[in-house]
Parts: sequence; C-alpha cells; structure tokens
Amino acid sequence: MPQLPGLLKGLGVTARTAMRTLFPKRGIRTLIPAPQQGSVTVQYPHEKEAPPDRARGVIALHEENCTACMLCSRSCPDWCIYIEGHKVKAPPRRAGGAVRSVNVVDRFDIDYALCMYCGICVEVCPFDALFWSPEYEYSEPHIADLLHDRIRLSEWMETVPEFLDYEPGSEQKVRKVPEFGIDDFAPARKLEADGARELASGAGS
Amino acid sequence: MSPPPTASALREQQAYVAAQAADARVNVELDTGDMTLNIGPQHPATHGTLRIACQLDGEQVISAEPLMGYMHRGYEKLCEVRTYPQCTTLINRIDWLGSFANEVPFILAAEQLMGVEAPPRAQWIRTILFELSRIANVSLFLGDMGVQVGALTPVFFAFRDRERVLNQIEEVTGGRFHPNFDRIGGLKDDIPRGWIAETHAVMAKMRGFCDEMEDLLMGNEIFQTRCRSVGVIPGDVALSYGLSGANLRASGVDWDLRRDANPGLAWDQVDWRVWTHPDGDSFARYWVRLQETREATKIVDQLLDGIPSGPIMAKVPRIIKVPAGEAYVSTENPLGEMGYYVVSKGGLGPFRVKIRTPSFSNISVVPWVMRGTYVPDIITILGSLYFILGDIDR
Amino acid sequence: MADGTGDERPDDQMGDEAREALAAELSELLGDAVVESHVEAGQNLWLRVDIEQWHAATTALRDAGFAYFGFLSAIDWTDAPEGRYEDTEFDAAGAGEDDDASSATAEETVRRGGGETRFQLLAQLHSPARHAAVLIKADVPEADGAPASVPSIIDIFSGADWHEREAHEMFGLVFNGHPNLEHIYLPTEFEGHPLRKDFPLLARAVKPWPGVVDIEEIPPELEAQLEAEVMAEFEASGAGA
Amino acid sequence: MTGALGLAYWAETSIKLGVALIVIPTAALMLGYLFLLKMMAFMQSRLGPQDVGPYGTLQLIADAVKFLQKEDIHPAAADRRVFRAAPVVVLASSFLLFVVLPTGPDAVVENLDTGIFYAMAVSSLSVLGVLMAGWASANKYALLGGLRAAGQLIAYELPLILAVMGVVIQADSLNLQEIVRAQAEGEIFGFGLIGNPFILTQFIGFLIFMISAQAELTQTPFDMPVAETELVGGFHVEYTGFRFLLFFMAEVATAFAFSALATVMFLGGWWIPGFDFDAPVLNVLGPVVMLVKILVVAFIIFWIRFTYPRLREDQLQKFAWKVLIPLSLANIVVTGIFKVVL
Repeated sequence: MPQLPGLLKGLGVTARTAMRTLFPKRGIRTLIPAPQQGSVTVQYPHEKEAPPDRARGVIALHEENCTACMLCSRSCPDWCIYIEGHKVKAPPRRAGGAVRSVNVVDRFDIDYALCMYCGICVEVCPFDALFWSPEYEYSEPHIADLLHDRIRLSEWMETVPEFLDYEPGSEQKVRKVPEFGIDDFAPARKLEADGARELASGAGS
Repeated sequence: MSPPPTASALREQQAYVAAQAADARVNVELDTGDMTLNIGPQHPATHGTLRIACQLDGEQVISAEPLMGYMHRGYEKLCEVRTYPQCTTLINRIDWLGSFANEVPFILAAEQLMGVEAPPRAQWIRTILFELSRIANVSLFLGDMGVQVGALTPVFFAFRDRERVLNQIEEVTGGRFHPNFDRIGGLKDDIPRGWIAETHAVMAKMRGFCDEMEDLLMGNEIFQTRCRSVGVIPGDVALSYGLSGANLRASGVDWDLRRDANPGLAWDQVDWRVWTHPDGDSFARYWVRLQETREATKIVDQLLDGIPSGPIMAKVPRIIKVPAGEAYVSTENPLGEMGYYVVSKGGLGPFRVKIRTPSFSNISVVPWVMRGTYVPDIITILGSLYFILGDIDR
Repeated sequence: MADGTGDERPDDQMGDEAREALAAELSELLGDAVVESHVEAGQNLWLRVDIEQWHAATTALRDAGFAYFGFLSAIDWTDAPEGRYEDTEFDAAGAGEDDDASSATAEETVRRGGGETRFQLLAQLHSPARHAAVLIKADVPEADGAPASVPSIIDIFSGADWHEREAHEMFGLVFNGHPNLEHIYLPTEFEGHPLRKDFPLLARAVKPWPGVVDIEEIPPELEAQLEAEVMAEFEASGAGA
Repeated sequence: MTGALGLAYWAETSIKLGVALIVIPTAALMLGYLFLLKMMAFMQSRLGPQDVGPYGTLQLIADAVKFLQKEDIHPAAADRRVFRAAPVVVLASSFLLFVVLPTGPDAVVENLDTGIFYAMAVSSLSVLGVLMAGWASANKYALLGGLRAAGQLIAYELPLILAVMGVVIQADSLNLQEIVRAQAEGEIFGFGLIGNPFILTQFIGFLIFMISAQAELTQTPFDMPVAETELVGGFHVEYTGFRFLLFFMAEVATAFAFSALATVMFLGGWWIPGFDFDAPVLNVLGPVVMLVKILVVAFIIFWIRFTYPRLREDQLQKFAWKVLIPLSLANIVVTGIFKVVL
C-alpha cells in the first residue's frame, strides 16, 4: 500500500513543471509570470511553427529546368504526377548554331491528395526541376483543389530554402537552388517570344 | 538509478489467481451471466482500431480475443507491385512512431541480396537515426502507459520531449514521421552542420525526461500497485508466442538482436548493455523500456562523437535491380524484432516481401495473458505490451 | 544490477563455419526429413524439409533449443500476370538489361530450397541460447488446383496460431489441427486469397498508369519545314548576323 | 427565524436563493477555469485556453454555450425518464450541499443543527444519480461505471463519515457554525490567537477526509467510475450536450463544496483571527477568507488528480477496508480518549 516517497515525488514533478511553465524567467524577473515563454506549445494560427529547412512540405517546380522526361511520373509510387508535353523547335542560342529541339511542359500536375511525400520524384529528377519546400499551409476544403498545376507548383519555388551546409567529415557537395524570379513562370511563353515554333505555319490544324 | 525490482511476482500472482478463483466460485453460486464487452475498435486504449472481444463475468475477463484488420493495408501485396525505392515509402508507415527503424532491415535485406555494403559513415548515421527513432517511439510509450492507468500528465511530458527528438530526425531526413531516408547502398543525404551538437543537447534532455518519468510514474506506488503482478508472461511462454523486444526481455530472456545478430550497423562499436527483468509483468515491461530509452541516449551520444568521415553512398546503379535470391534480415526495432523476408526474381521490385512485425506476435499473447484478469488490467496489459496498430495490421 | 545480465557480448554473431556446422548437426538430427540445406554466406541458414515431416521437424528443432518462434508464412512462386501494372514495355526495358536474370532465377530459387511446387511454407526459429537462427521451408504440393493441407504447429509454438491464420487467408493454405482457422485480417465473407499472385490488385487495375504518357513529338513530315521556318525567322531578326 | 439584517423571511430567502444560484455556477466555472484548464495546462508545459476572453477566462462559458446548442440525444434502448433524471439528481446533490455551508456569522443559507449529518447524507445522493445514469444508458461501459460508483460508495463513504466523527466529537456539535466556533474559540495549549483549527488535532482525520473526498468526487486516483481509458467516460458515456454539462457542473461544484466542507471542519472556516466571532463585518470578509481556503484545498484535490494514476476497484476496496477504516476508527478512539481525559 502507498508509502509516501513515490507519491510525493510525483507531486513534486508536476508542481515543478507548473512553476517552470509559469515563471520561466531567471534572476530578479523570476516573479514575473510568463507562461507564453514557459510553455512548449505554439499558438498555431497566431504564430507559425517553422519546420526545418529540409522538411518535406510541398514540392516546388522550376519549370524552366523541366524537360518533361517523365522520370518523376514513372517513379512515383502513388501515380500522382501527371505530365504532358510537346516538342518545339527553338532558334539557336547564338549565330551559327543549329535549330534546337526543346521539350515544353503543357501539364505538370501533382495530386497532393494522393501524394505520400516520399520525395522520390525530387530525387530522380536529373535536371534540378523539383525541390522540396517546408511550406505546409495549403489545405483545401475540396479535395480536388489539392491537385496543384504547374503555375501553383512554380509559385512554391519562392519558398524553397537554400540547401544546408554539412557537418565536417562529409563528402557531399552542397547543391544550389536555382534563382527564381517572376519571369520564370511559364517558360513556354518566353520560348515563344524568342521565336520557337511548334507547328509550321500553314501546317497547323 | 532506479531501485532494483524484487521478484516476488510469482507468489503474488498465485495469490491473485487464488483470489480470482474464489471470486469465480461466488459468481457461480449467484449465477451471474456473462457479458460480452467489445473494447474497440474505437477505444482510447487501443491506439487505433484494434478490437478486443471480451467475455466478462462481472469485471473479470473470461476470454479476450483480439480481432483486427480494421487497418489492414496489404503492404505485402503492395510491395510486390513497387520498385525497391518505392517500397521504403510504404515500410515507413508500418510502425509509424519509429519509421526510420522500419526502413533499415528492408534496406539491409536488399543490400544483402545485391552484395552492397553501405560506407561506414552511412552505417553510423543509420544507427544514430535508428536509436533516435527508438527514443521517439518508446518515450511515447513511457508517457502513454500513464494514460492507460489513469494519469493524465505523463503523456503530455512524453509528447513534449518526443517532439525534440522528432525535430532532430526531421532536420536530417525532412520527415518527422516518415523519413524515407535510407537508400540501398547508403543514405539519401548527409547530416547538416550543427546537428551533432544539437542532438547531444536533446539526448541530455531525454535523460531528464526518463528521470522525470521515473519520479512521476514508475516510482509512484499507485502505478506499481496497478502494474506489478499484472499480466505476467513467463519466459518460455514469451518465446513460444514469439514475443520480442522489451516484452521478451521483461520476461527474463536475454535476447537483443542489436547484440546477438547485428546485421552490420554500428552497435558493436559502442559500449552499452541489454536490460532484462525477471518478473515478466506489466511493471517489468515498463521498467525495461525506461532503461532502454536511457541506454539508447547513451548509445546515440557515443555514436555522435565517433562518426567516421567519408561518403554516405556506396556505388550502386541508378536503376536498382536486385539479383535473384532470398534474404531475411531482422533488427531490434523499438517494438521488437522486425524482419523482412525479401524474395527477388531479379526485377526492379521484390517478388515477395514477408514483413515480420513485432506487434503482431506481441499481441498474439493477449488471449493467453488476459484470462482471469479484470477490465482495468486489460488496459494495463495492452498498454504495457505496447503495440502500434499499423505494426499489427501492416 | 542483479536483474540484468552482464554486458558480455558473444563474440561470434554466428560465423559461416558455425552455420555449416549447425546445418550438418541439424541435418543429422532431423534425419531424412531434411530434403536439403543451404548456407548463405554471412547471412542465414535454410533447411528444406519434407512437408510430411513438417510437424516432426519443428518439434525436433524446438527440442534442440530452437524454442523462439520468429514467424511463419508462405510464398506463391508463380509470376503475377499483371506484373507491376505499369507499362509492360517500360517494365521490360528495366528487366531486359541482363537477359540471363530470368534463367538464373529458376536455378537460384531451387538452390535455396524451394520453388518446386507453387506454394512454399516457411518459418523462422531462433535459439536464444546458441545465438542462432534457422529458416525452415517446405514445398506444399497441390491437389486439384488447391494446395494440400499441411500440419499445424500450433501445439508446438502457440505463437504460430495467428501466423497460420494469416497464411490461410492470404494463400489459402489449410492447416490440419488448427482449432480456429478463420480470417484474421479480412472480413469473414471475403473471397479469394490476396497474396496469391493471380489475385488482382484492384487499386492499380482501375487507374491508368500516368507514366505511360510520352512527350508529343513533332510530326516527322513537318520537322524539316519547321526547322527551316525557325531558322529563317532567326536570321531575319538579325541575330544570325 | 429572522436574520441579522432584520429582513422579512421572504426577502431573506430570495436573497439567499439568488446568491446560491449565482455562487454555484460561478464556483464551478472558477474551479474549472483555474484548475481544470489553467493549472493542468501549466503542469503539462502548455498554455491552456487563450482565445476566449482575456487569458481564455471565458472558455468554459463558451463551452457551456456550445453544449447548450447540441442536440439532446438518447440511446435507443435507454430508459428515457431515468436517463433524463440522472444528471439532475447528481446536480441536485451538489446544490443541496451548498445549503449548509457557512461563510459568515449570518452568511449561511440554512444553519441546520445537524448540518454535517445533512451534508454527508446529501452528498451520497449523487451516487444514486450516477447509478441511474449508468443503468439507464443501456450501455455496457456506462453500466460498469455505474456499478463501480455504487461499489465505491461503500468503500469511501464509511471512512468519510468516520473522519468527520472526530471533528464532531471535538466540537461537540453537528452544526457547522458551531464547528467553526469551536475552532475559533479553541486554544492551542493556551495560545488562542489563531484559535484551534482542527487540522492540527485531527490531522489524520483531515487526510482520511481528503482521500475519501477524492473518491466521492471521482477524481484520480479513484476515478474508476469515469475511467476515460478503460470505460471511455463510464456512466456519462452516452450523455451529450446539456445533460453532460450538468454532470460536468456537478462534478466541479461538488469539488468546490467538499473543499468548503474541509475548510469549515479542519481549517477554521470563515473566521479571521483577531475578529470577534459575531462581528457583522465577517459577513463580508468571511466569504473571501473561505474562498481563499477553498482554493487552497481544491488546489490539492486537483493537483493529485493531475499527477496520480488510478487504482483498480478491488485495490480501492482493499485500501478502504484495510487502511482507511481501521485508521479512522483508531482516530475516533484516540479523539474520544482525549476528549474524556482533557
């Protein structure tokens, strides 16, 4: 039957925690109650928790780098990436060059209602077109709205943090996140402005 | 260090059984009918959707039969239609509280079939993350056990301090619960700068958490009254049912795969010990887990100081094809022995994956151990056996 | 502490020689029950026993110290007709890189002690005292298109109960002597045995694989014309100068 | 009886009724907010409610409004009339407790001569309501909870009453006012400045009273009838909305009433050292002093609730019959001997 020590120790633990929560400050200010600092909870809608930089929150698409190679779509375990693309002919980069054949992404959708956030797509991408962003506030009242199209995915690029430095002893190279500006939305339009063509005039439709 | 537990358990258990038999006789004389009580599928003590159909005589359990499958996701079938890298995504979700530890035996099995060995740095980081997920997983148990026996506060402490460990895991892997960080031949990435120091600090905090749990819960006489001599599983029964992990060690069987069948991780590089307890009751299981959490923090501390430098990925082809063969690798996961029997026919994905999950075997002892206990004991025993539903149902 | 055993670590981790010796010892112990044994270097010890002797072999192993029940399961060795439900061409491209893989498979699996019949039963037993594990297998013959019933080992290892129920519902194996051979995960009225390879995975069958789409090419007959037009425009714009 | 204020019977009665109707919900809200919400949160490194009102003070009112909006659901198989009556019985029991609590020389609803006897009697009434709820819900969990409550009644009611006996013997009265007076006018070895709070002489009685009160209130470690993790709420598992609110209010209000009883019997009640016992000013200061003491006692009750795990029903019985009852009997004997000798 109960003896005192264990029971009293338990009361001590809860009391100590309450004191630490209520009066977290040290020194002379110990007497000022500041539960806001003492508690470990985050008052979510009022303040936002910052996940680590590597957190897999949402996938961002750098469309300029995407060649619609389908690797991500094919390696996705959930079949939640939908890509469509077509080829265009673009003028050479400099005088004397040959006409380039460029892949243009028509559709790049990720269905976050299906996504399991495994990151395989980001990993297999050979052209640095997909990145993880720690952003997490994109819940939707309608499940269909969780399908992010390429514009929405490109918008996430702004929230992609720089890659972290490694601990000493590592042989990994720190990668770079490509610069991303407002011009980088819909690179197909930029290509078109440069004179790229997808169908010969007169041959279309 | 905690007081050494004394093993008067058997004598107490006999007295307990005798008292119960006396109760039963009284009940027969009064002809009180049996009552079927369904605990679950939605019940706070079943951590998910386990259902236990109990036949009760008053508050005494005549029989208890776990009925499961409410969360069966068919991972063994799903793995057959996935490639090896895709499988780890699923495997993360088996025991969702210690996800990283789930990946390791599967990846090791695949590596064994391919004849690849991860570089030492990867092995060490693997071991660190493995032990971190053990701490994250078991620390939740340490608090949750309090809720099972009616104490509200410990579980909040557990959530509070587990979050620190999860943060460390997330800082490396990018996922709090589903790291998906282990790759055939190594790891996805290296650890970020400053992480080692932070983790040392977190480990110190976790040791503080263990002390707190010892004062708040384990040392509490009411807790001991509730747990001692409740749900006694002798060692031979535990072996026969295939119990593993702390449940087995709490029954006095000195068996830890980290020491006894180390499949190549860095556990043999550091100094640690296996804790056992002779009693085999609910308290013993709690005690062993508490000691193991402490031990794990020490393992992590030692490993952090000795991470070798070098690459984190062995040379593997970009498209992973595993040669034909079979391999069974099991590791000492937070819940017990988790093993993968991987059969390959040389394709991109496994031909058959048998997932040996600890909780499935651990819970299979329930009908045996519940007989003759009281309704509150059901909860104590379930809590102390510690299962994750995803780990039972897969 | 009095209750924890010491931290002396067995220095072995079960070397291959020990495994070979164990294989020989167990083969002798089990006598003609053993069809074959195989030691995979640095890994595991497989013993393939005659299905008729399954119960006897398990008993003998238990008595020989292998008292810790690991798991029991089965394998269906046929190939799934649908593969991975992905584009067959794409799948084949991955598999086709070394053609001898498939022929090696058959040989390999037989060597590992199995695969002569469609279904195979396997169980893992540990010996905590010897720090050793053994994986026993048995081929389950088929009769009238259904696997023959196999002896239950629930009286030897109580833990085999649920594992046998699982194997029963997933593969349709029938365990003689099991008192309660009912579905464990699946609803009682569920028909079929999901882990058999011919059981379709509906989740994959109902949705087309998005990876089957390929990039839309420029029609070859237009390619030259298009190229010329682009070049002409490029030069006209003065960039070519 | 005409009160000290010299008012007519009807006026005094309506004032008392009004005060009681305000005091009881306020008391429940105050304890609920201070201890159930805030103190528990701090003990668990949390903040507790923050959004409704300053520092979340109005949270419980918001909760009450939420409960009132909910649909009144009965289980199909429930015994409806009993089901509906049960929470009212439980709440009535705690309302009736407030009747005899003295908070000043005249600030008492009804100064019964058998006050303590009455309090013990009506407090056991709540178990009847719990049993009704458990039976009428047609739910196995609720039934188990109700039966546990009934079993618990026998276990803790006896030590509770026996603990009070010591006080009654020492004060020579069953009247709660007289018990306060006995403490106020008592002396500790001739030192009469702070009177003689019975906690000093009846310390064992106080401990037993607190332990039994914990059981009466179904607070951890004796909350087996509720037992969220076993019986998912026990007797009130089928209650929603308004009726659940009644249970909740009754629980917290009874906690308040029992803290008040402990205050009156062991901590000197409303009397302030240095004042004349009948000084009219104590009608104003008395309730304040009472409130402070009540909060201290309630703090202990809730502190234990948030810290301890729960016992098993048979362990409670064992504890009650083998420890509490012999101890309280011994306490009575010792008190009796001292009473006779001194």
